[in-house]
Amino acid sequence: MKKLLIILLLAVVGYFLTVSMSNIKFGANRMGDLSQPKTVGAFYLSKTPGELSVANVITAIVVNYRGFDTLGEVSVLFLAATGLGSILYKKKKKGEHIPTVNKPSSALLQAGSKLIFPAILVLGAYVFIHGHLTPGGGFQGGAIIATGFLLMMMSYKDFTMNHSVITWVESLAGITFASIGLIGLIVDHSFLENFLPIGYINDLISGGIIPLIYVAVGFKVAAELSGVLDTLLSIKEK
Amino acid sequence: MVISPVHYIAVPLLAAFLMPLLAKIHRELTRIVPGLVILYLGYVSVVLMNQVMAHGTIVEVIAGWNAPWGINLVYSPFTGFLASMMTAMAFVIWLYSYRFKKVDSQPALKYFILFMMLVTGTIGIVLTGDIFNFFVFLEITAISSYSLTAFYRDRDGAEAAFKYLLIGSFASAFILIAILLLYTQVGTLNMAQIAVRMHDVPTHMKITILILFLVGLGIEAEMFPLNGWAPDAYSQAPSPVGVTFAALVVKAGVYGLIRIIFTLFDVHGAYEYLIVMGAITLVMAELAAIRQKSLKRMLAYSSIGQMGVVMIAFGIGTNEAVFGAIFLMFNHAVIKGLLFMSGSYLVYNTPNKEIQYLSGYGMKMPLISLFFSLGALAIVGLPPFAGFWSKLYILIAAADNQMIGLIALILGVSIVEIVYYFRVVGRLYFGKPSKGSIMQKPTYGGVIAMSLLAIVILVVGFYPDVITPYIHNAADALLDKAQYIHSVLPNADLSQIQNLK
Amino acid sequence: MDTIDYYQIMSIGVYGSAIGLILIGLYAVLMKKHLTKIVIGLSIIDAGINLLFIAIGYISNGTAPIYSSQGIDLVKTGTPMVDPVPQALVLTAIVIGFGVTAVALSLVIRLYRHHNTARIDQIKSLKW
Amino acid sequence: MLFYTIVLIILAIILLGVAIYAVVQKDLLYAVIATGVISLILSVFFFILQAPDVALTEAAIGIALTTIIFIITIRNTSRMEDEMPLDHEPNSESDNQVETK
Amino acid sequence: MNSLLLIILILLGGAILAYLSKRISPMLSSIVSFLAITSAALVFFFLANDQEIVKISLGDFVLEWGLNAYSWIFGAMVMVMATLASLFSIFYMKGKDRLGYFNLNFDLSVMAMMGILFSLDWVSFFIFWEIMTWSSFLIIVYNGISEGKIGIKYMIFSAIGGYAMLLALVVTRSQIHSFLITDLIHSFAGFSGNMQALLGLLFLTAFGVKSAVMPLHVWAPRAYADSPMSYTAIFSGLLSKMGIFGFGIMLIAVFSHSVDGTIFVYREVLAWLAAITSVIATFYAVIQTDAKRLLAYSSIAQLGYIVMGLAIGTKLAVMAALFLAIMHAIYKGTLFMVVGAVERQTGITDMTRLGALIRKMPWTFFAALLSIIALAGIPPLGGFVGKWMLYESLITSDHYFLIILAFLSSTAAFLYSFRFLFGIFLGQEEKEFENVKEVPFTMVLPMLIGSLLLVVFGTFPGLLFKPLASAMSFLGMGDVSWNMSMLSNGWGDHVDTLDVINSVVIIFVLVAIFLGLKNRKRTRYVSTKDIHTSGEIPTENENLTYAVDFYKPFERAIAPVMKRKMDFYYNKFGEGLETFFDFLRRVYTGNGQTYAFYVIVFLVILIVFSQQIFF
Repeated sequence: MKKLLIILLLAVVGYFLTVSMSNIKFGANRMGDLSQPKTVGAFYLSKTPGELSVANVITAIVVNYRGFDTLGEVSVLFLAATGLGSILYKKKKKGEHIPTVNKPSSALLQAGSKLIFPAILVLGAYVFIHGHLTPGGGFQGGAIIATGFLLMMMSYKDFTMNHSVITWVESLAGITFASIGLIGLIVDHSFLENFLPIGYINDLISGGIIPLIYVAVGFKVAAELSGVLDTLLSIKEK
Repeated sequence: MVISPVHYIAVPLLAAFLMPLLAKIHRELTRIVPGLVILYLGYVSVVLMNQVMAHGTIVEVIAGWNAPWGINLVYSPFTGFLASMMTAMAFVIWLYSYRFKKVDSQPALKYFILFMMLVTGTIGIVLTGDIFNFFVFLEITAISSYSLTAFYRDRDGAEAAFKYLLIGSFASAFILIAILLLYTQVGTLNMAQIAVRMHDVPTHMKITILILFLVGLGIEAEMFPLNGWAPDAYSQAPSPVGVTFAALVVKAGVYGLIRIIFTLFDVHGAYEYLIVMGAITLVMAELAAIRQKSLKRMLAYSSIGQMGVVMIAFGIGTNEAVFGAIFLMFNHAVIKGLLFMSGSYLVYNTPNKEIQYLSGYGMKMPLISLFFSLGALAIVGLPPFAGFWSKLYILIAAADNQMIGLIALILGVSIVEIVYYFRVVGRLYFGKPSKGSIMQKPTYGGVIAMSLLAIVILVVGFYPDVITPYIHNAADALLDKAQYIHSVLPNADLSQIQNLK
Repeated sequence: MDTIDYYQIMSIGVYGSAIGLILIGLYAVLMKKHLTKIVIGLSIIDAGINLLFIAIGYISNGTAPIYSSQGIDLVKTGTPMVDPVPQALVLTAIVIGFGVTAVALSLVIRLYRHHNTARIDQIKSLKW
Repeated sequence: MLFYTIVLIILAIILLGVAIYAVVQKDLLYAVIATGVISLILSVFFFILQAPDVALTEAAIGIALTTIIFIITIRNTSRMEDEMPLDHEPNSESDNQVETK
Repeated sequence: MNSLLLIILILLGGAILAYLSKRISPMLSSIVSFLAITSAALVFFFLANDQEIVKISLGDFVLEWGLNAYSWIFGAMVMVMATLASLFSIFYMKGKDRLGYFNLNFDLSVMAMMGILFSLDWVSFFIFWEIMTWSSFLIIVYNGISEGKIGIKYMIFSAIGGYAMLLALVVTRSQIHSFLITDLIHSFAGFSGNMQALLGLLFLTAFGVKSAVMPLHVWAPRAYADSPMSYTAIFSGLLSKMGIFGFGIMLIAVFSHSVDGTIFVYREVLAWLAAITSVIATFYAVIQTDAKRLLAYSSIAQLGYIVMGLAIGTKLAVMAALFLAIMHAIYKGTLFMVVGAVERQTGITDMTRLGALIRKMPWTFFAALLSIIALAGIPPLGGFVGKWMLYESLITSDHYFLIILAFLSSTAAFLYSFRFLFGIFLGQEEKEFENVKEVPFTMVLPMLIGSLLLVVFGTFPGLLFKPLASAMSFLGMGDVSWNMSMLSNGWGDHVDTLDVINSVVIIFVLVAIFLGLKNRKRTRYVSTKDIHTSGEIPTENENLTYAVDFYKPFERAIAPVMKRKMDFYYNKFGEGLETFFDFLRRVYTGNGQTYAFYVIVFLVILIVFSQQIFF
């Protein structure tokens, strides 16, 4: 009975969404003329190569035009890690180590992950360092690095994340991000203002503060995600 | 460094990132630093409010991209007033939670980080001039609220937090869809630009988007059928967090709602919707409050009910009504803050925080009981306390609009409110003291915090003019849509803008 | 063979699956009793919304908004790029969604510890 | 174009099928894997829709991390959806509980 | 400094000082409170005049205070009685807990009353009205009887009244864009009929609550009886008069500008309600065994007379009502002080257990006697004059049924007057009370001053007629002819009250002498248990004195009327509401999914009705 009612309700919601989406033509160009931008999308596409020298427009948006969102986003992740820590907080006895996995993994997996781990780290670093040139960036790279650590945690019973290091990396990366913003405020009167020379497009060193911020974001995301995983994995099993 | 609105966001964020390191230096720093940061924000508020009162709205551009291309913060008399109010309340709450015993037995570092980010999130919601940035700050607020609700890690805290999270996720989903649809229609995320282009949007799309916003933000603003999470979250969160919900978070939700209705959209019926839903919220919440056993839950319902009055007043939409509404928001923050703070000390050691155990606490905890009674007198709008003036303004505005039935409703519900508040006050002073109840001595910070709020209640009650000039400016700023758009987008074409009220 | 047909079919596929995901997620949240299932539902809703975002930013024949070294002139040549803004927003939304999911799951663990059940209809001790 | 369209339609059907499977499946582990599959298909979608950045993010976060935290949760709670409430008292976790007296 | 502002500030400062000085000594707190009220009274009588206007700009409102002939009378009454009560309070409250709290609220009440009287605009009127409400609430619950249920009842009714007033005044403002009372008076006639009816109803409700008119009276008996007696002296005597004050403004000044039918109906209905109130309350007073309750019901009955007079609205009736109002303030204040004195010395107020205190507390008895005589309306004292005028005005305005009711309740009033006097002061002596002594001088003094005032005003009602006449002419009600001891009635006759009074006094004295001589020798003191029981030996615990079931036959006679108290219906209504509220509460007892379900349902409702709601 309740099922029927809910399906009925959802049918209405679905109809509503379908009707509203049917007004939005798929694949239509809503951005308008790029030379005289009326929409933000067009503006970003037309201005990015010239004014920021960043090849990846999305990176330009995420880090520069809407860098403030990204700062918020990084804080959300930071908050999630903190909140997770506080919700699952448990006083640990000194020196107590809670194994992340019960049974030791197979030797093959252990050896394999040991091999692949540095490669993952390098991949992650590559992704966020080249965030302004190619697809990818701080979030993706950070997530990839966290996956690497996850792999280690899963395969080695005794693998522990060094909490102190995580905290340091996390904090320093966050501080870097916020400080770069504040320097912009001091130097150019606008928070997160791009105060460095922008260089030439498609160079590794181009885009002013954008790569810097993305690297900071990468470290921060990596540290936070690893922290989250570590917190979750070290819950004492029932 | 020039003082600018972005300090409200950047400085607490910087401090939050710094705090894990500071904790390694000295544990006490984690408790002190948030206070210093909020104190600094208070200074920023004073400076900026003076500027705003003298020269009008400040628009701060982020990353050097002028509106509508980049994100901007709008520090108008209205948003500035709310931000300053939130900062002040945050400082009081910080004082209250400093060395708050129950919080202190938990990881204080995490508590203060979450608390500071909660404050930042709410202030960000109010200040931002970008709709997606609004969403991001909403999420910051939401995640820190969820975590703080479950901060005690007891059974009911987790339950309340999960309910909040479930409904809160709905809210973010709806708001996201609304932003998405809005973007397809206007091709921008800047609120002023959206307001300018709104008249080109077909009406049915407007309504569709508006509905999604109304449901999403209604959840944050605790509108009636959407507020099931609120009583649980208020009552199970640590007391300082309960205060924060009442004083900051719900204000941010209401702000979002009225910003959408007043500035972004020009749809007929939205104001009437606010009135009707506000009235329903008011009635449902206050009537549910009267049967509550738990003090904090009762306060939570009362808080929801007051938000209903705020919505009604905004829905009336005349300058006087908006003035009353903003005044009530201020009063509610202060008074409900005092009630939550004193109330939670009263029920500190009682089983299930129930009212029936409070008999005779007036003798045992005279100061706290006095604060509670003062709050109770003020919140039901008895003169000469702060709550009276806002109520009077709202009623006058309603009467000028010939809404006599509505006034009767508000007043009728106020009687209910009087009943349940005075029941508690009567019990506090005149019940026979129960044996063996252990009193909790409040911290010095707590006493100072409560005294500050009590003084504000008395001062505003006896001499409302200390606050009314700011509120008048705020009301004017909120209602003057063209002025808002002009200050953000100086070159915008204002001819098409409709002001429905 | 005009391309319009393809886009219409694609639009049904993309919009349909996005709305479908949202509805399926909502169904899970509203009907399923297990807490983890509810969180799964929430993340499915999120996925649907993200897809919807990307879908509205798509432009027929568009390319990814990344300028290759020789492609700076693309602005003039007229090969359109897809709208980058929704993509940037989705990037943010995904990360936020992850944060919410993580907090939700930690609450699930907490609730399970306390109630020894993960059925949402058993967890309702807050009434008064 | 035709190729992409066909792929997309097929994927859409699979996507919805997997989503329904994720919802109706009683074994949560399978359901969680199914959510991972949803993320996987989504990232292909994103790729087709010219959003490589998002595809990468969805791949890293949606497929790997979200799935893993779900699995950890299941490890710490119950694996089957229709588990009935147990008879014995909920465990009190006295060391964690806030003092109420 | 403006003397009106000064009065308010003295009282406010006194309140705060009294609260703070409790830390030093509880007694000091009471003394501070007394001094504050006394000095305010001095300022009021010697400095205040009707030229002074206070204007305070607050928010967007201008609060205006001033004094006029009408408010001066009430002000004088408040100041005199409050001074007496606070003097009485010093020793009455000695040794009780939380005196700082008590005195704070005591002074605040007095301040609020003065503020109401000074108010020239509705905002300040309402502010002080509500201060009066909550400060009196805080005192009602002070004794802690039945855990504040009475307080809640009082608060509910006060809130109904207060909010009716608030509604009325915001509606008034939306009509005339002014909060001044005089503006309402002048423009009321110009309102539409519906508006007049609405405003009239709201204002009458507001004042009806405070003056305990029938359907709104249920809070009063217990509230009066359960407060500390030194406060009840002003609670029953003065606070209720604020309702009368408001009724005066509405019924005389405001309504007289309207000749509309609705208002006429209101007057009649109000007069009837008031008459019924006085009859029923009198009946209840008769069957009470507790002296406090008896006086409380008697207060309600007397207020009924006063409201009746105002509602009739002829010159004589208004004069009678105002005169009675002042008299009531004095004698009821004195009587409550008497009960307070008895309570303090014996610890009880149950008339079936008390008795024969006449020898122990002669001065108290004296004050009680004079007040009771005034209350019952027996000629020598003030009550008589008022009642006489009231009856005459009822006759001249053709309210024959009302006069029957008035006579009925007046007659029944004799019953409870006698019972009060007898139950406490006469009868057989109890062992229990052997060591009872007279109360201290500071408690006797206010009682005696009260009695003295009664004698003076009873003998020379003209003393009061002068200010009353000017008050009435201020309210726009022509001149009333009066003389120092002469009343002119509607038929042009003159009645010399002095003659009436002299003759009654002579008779009274003669009877007293006669009785004294007759009984002098035969006086014999017996114990309570020394009674004839027709062979049955009473057990120790049985109380067989005839103070028990004093008016049994009467009770039986009026039983049908008393069967259901008004309380009963209110309680049933309240229970029904609570059930309903409990049902509403269940909306919020779901699990998380329930709330999610609400959200979706709400969304669907909005979707379905979107075209109707938004356009």
